[in-house]
Amino acid sequence: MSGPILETRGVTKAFGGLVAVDNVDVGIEAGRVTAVIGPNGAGKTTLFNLITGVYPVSSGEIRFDGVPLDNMPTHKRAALGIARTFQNVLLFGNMTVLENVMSGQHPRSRYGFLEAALRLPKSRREEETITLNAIKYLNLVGLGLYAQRDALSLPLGQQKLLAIARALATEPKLLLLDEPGAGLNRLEKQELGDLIRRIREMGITTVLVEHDMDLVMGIAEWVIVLDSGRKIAEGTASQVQRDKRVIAAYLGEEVE
Amino acid sequence: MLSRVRGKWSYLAIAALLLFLIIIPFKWFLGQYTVILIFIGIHTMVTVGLCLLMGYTGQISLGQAAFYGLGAYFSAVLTKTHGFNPWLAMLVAALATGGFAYAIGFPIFRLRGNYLALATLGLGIIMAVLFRELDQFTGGPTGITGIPYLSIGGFTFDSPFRRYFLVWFFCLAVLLVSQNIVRSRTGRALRAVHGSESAAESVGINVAQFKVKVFVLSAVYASLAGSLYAHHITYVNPSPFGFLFSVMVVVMAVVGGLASVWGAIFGAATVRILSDEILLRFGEWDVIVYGLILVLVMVFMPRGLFVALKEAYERWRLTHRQRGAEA
Amino acid sequence: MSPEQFVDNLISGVAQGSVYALVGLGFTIIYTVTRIINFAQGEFVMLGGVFSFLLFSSVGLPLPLALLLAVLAATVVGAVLYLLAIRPARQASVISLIIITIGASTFIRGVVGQIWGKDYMPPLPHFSGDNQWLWIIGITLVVMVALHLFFSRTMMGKALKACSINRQAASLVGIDARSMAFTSFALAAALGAIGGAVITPLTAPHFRMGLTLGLKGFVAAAVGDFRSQVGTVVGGVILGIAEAMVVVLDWGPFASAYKDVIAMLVLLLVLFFRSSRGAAQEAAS
Amino acid sequence: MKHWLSLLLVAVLVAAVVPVVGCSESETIKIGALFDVTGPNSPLGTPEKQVVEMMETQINHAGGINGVPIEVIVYDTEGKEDSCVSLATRLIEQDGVVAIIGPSSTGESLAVIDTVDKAQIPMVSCAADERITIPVGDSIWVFKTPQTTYMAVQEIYSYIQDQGITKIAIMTDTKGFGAGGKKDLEDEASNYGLTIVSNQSYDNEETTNWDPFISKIENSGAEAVVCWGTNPGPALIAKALDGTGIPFFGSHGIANTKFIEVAGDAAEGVIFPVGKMLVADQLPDSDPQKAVLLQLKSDYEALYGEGTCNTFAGHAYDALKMVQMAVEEVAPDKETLTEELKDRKAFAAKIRTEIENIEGFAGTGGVFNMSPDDHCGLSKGCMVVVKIVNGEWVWLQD
Repeated sequence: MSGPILETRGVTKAFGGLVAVDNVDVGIEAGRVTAVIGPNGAGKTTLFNLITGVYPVSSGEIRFDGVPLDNMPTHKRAALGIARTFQNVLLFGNMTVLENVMSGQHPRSRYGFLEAALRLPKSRREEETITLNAIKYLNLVGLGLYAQRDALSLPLGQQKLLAIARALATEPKLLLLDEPGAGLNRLEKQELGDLIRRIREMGITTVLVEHDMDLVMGIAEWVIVLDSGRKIAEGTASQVQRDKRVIAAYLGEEVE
Repeated sequence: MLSRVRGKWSYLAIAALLLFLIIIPFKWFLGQYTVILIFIGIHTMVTVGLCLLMGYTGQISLGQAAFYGLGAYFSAVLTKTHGFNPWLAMLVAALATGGFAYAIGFPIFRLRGNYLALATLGLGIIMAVLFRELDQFTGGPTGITGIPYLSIGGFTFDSPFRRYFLVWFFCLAVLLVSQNIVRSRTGRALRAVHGSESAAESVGINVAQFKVKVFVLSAVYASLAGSLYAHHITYVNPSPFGFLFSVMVVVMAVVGGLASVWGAIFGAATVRILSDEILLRFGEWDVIVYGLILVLVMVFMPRGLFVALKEAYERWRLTHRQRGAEA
Repeated sequence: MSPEQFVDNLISGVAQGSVYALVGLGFTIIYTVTRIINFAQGEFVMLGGVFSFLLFSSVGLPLPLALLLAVLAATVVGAVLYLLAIRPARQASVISLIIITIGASTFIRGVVGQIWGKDYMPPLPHFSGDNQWLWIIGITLVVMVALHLFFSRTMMGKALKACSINRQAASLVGIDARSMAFTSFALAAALGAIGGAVITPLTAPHFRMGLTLGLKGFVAAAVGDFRSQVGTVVGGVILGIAEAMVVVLDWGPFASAYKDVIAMLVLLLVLFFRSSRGAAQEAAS
Repeated sequence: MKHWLSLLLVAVLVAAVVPVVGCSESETIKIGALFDVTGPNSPLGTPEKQVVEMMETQINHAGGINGVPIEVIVYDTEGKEDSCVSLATRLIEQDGVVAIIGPSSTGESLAVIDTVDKAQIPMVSCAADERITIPVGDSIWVFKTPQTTYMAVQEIYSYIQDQGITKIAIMTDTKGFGAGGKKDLEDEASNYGLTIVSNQSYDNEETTNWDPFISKIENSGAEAVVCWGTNPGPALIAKALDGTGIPFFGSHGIANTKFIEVAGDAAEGVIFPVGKMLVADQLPDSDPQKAVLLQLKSDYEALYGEGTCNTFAGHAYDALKMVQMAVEEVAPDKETLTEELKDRKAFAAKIRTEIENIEGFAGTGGVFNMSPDDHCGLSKGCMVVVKIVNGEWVWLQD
């Protein structure tokens, strides 16, 4: 363990009068799988959006790898090594499965308009690397066979895996998964759990927002609990489960 | 996926097209159709730019006429009034138009969807008025006459026959460049922007920058086309660069099939040939029949001619193979 | 310029803007229900103007009846346009449908030019006295109130509104999206034709008049993002006032020739303002 | 079913591109015509097209030119410069015309000059701007028939000066015709002791709200308004001016019954410069144009209706007539004509020379005296000033 790869200090996000994230301090240990849980509307996805720079923070600071992120735009954060998936998947519907993953290699390749337009050797070399890497990540999530299918022709479970492959293709240090298990059946969830472990073995720090407690308990080494925008507890899975505030927050809420 | 027609096939297609284009002027087409083909080439260049912008990146523009006109007017003014070498003027025109597109690109692409459509429309309208009103530069509504021809060494492009090769050289260059871009990292980034802007950002694509870049590229294409227009007609006036041209380019792009670079030729050719050839036989009814055909094409081939033809061919090949297997 | 003149010109600008707004509302209604930007909207305006003239002058009907029938006729054309050109194109994407409306617009314009001539027709008489501008503002207000009542009080209006908010949800509760699309085209045609009919006493109707009025209506609707009826009306009126004021205030020697540039710039400013506010609101929701 | 339709469409496209094999070499004199029949200038292009069609029938009824029928091939340019150029090429290369009449507008005419110049086919434009034929050196192949804006400005200015008016407001269309007028109106005003106190431009197709323009004029202290444009702008301006008491002077762009119809009562008393067509019946019998004007008027109106004949039809009439006269001059009998038709290029060149030699031709626009230095051939005096009285044009003789 080499200390936190991501730290938030007093991060707050207010939309008009509504405070979605309220003075949250978290530290994500490098190399660990961390889960962020909490009832609906707790501010989990908003926290992700703040980390990835979709919204600017209202106050507070986010540091990644020791670098303050401030107002850095999303695409630069991706280049630094923050990747994510989305609750509603958001694949590129106008591309094949392989192309989706290839676009994930964007920040890890350099050639631009001019090299592309003239098909300079640099572009061909890079394109080869991009393709090989993309196939590697596709095989990692087990979709190698579907490389040439249209992305949206896959069933939901595989779409979610594809989204993870696309995120992995950016070669991140930190991977944020937003409800990766939602809508999957038991078997698929098991496979997802295995995949997340494999990703951990690759040395990538993973943070997931998840409602499925079995999944969380199975893979998360650290759990952070949010409620109404505030961090109410954190610890190992078993510590959190016993926490009174957590139980109170979940009372009346659906517990899967 | 059209852009993924694999290499061999598309190069075969390019070769066939080249052959076709070279043979055309020598066969019965000599003289008769060169001018129409010149305009098809010029309009294809503008349309390809819009295909990249609309079909690949998903950003609408109703103002391409502005860039087309800027190219034409820069070439006209620089060569006629300031005695520039036409090639230099063309280069300056493309750079200036591209620079202009870059400058307005960032504010314009803060807008999306309908607002973007309106802003580009406004751009087109404003430029059209400026072409007309800045008469100390542009010659006002009557424009600028006597623009020189392009020439290389002692060879002057002073006949339609010669200009035909010139225009199609540029047109094919633009098509090839576009095709290369579409199949590259950049092309994927553009389509990613179309697919989902949030997801594109999340994989490190600078969405705003790519939108502006492709906008600039489309402006440069249009500017080159405009310069060629000016040196072809040797005269510019405001009316070819108005709103109706912008709409026509959109029609060409959609008729050809938005998400295909080569469809642009089909689109430009269809619209041009319809209005300058086929519809002549209908006399005064030409515009009525044009409207009717446009409606029918879109009702029966909503994804454009290029896709419809490709699908028809594939269906034919499929049935053909089945029959072959049965025999 | 005397204050009276200034006020007169302001009124004329508002009235001119009301016409843009009426045309723009047609765009908005079709857009909200079908996501189609109907480039044939201008032709409904033209039909309203040309039919009013023909029914009044050539057929000799009394003016109110001529206007009413002209609007009805244009409405029928709008409905037929939907049935013959839009409805059959089931697989078409929105952009293809937009091109269909461009084709239909060319077709309608061509037919009218061919049948009733390509030259300008004389303006209709003013509805009464010399205050057509007031008539225009009045009629626009009445139409807007009627629209409001239609959308809030009638079954069909509510269904349309539901359809424009969420089509899938609307179809789940049994609203037929197709018949709503049909209604939206008819309604848009009626609005455009009213715009064309009320402006006819001040202009010379002819087969190409829909091009520019349609464009202005488009601009008005775009200010409302093709969704907001209030935004559309505001956009239209701003455009009308801006056009009048450019001429009145006369900034520099070329002001009148630059009318469109300045009107457009004013609108773009409104747009950038709206969109930056819109982005903030979007983030908040 | 659907792919059949696509194939069908492609077949149509291909069929259209592949030229008809073995064009019949029938003996006709082919003359091309380019008019804007459906575009923004369709009110001009339509009578132009109609008059040449009428003349084609007339000439062929009378046995053609020296026994050889003529064929006038008319294409609709839709007012588009690029279409105009490709249609001109089509006329020259595919249809094999020996001369071209039109186009209707200044922009199209200037755009097509390079094409006819390179192909060496004479063209007689029906558009007004001086730049089409001045300087002649730009292309010796281009002629034009309408009176120039400059002549019209001179006529109306000298009339206004005679009325003792010194302060005028000018209103000009932003398009070519109006812009040409604006320039000449500005340049010439001081020569006639006139001061322009208000100078506004309007978009003809777009403007419906004229009130702000009128307010400006009222406040400028102008004693008269000079409006340069084609319908409907001037008519609507005259209507809007009605009641302010400021007199309205127009241009030859309003020389048709449409103006009177659209302006209604406001047309009364409107004064404008125009070719003699409108007042043909008021001309003295000694006027060389009288006969030709009355003839055209009665022929045209018999075919297309009372009051339809206007100066635009006249421009096309003059153009075709000149080509006809030149052909007759080149080939005075059928044998020479048949011989000439074998070498089209040479024939076209001779026709050009003969058009340039036309002298004393009394057309509808005036008496044409072409020369190598003057490809318009009209001089001052071909225009008159008329006033609208009781919905009729009345010649205001000096």
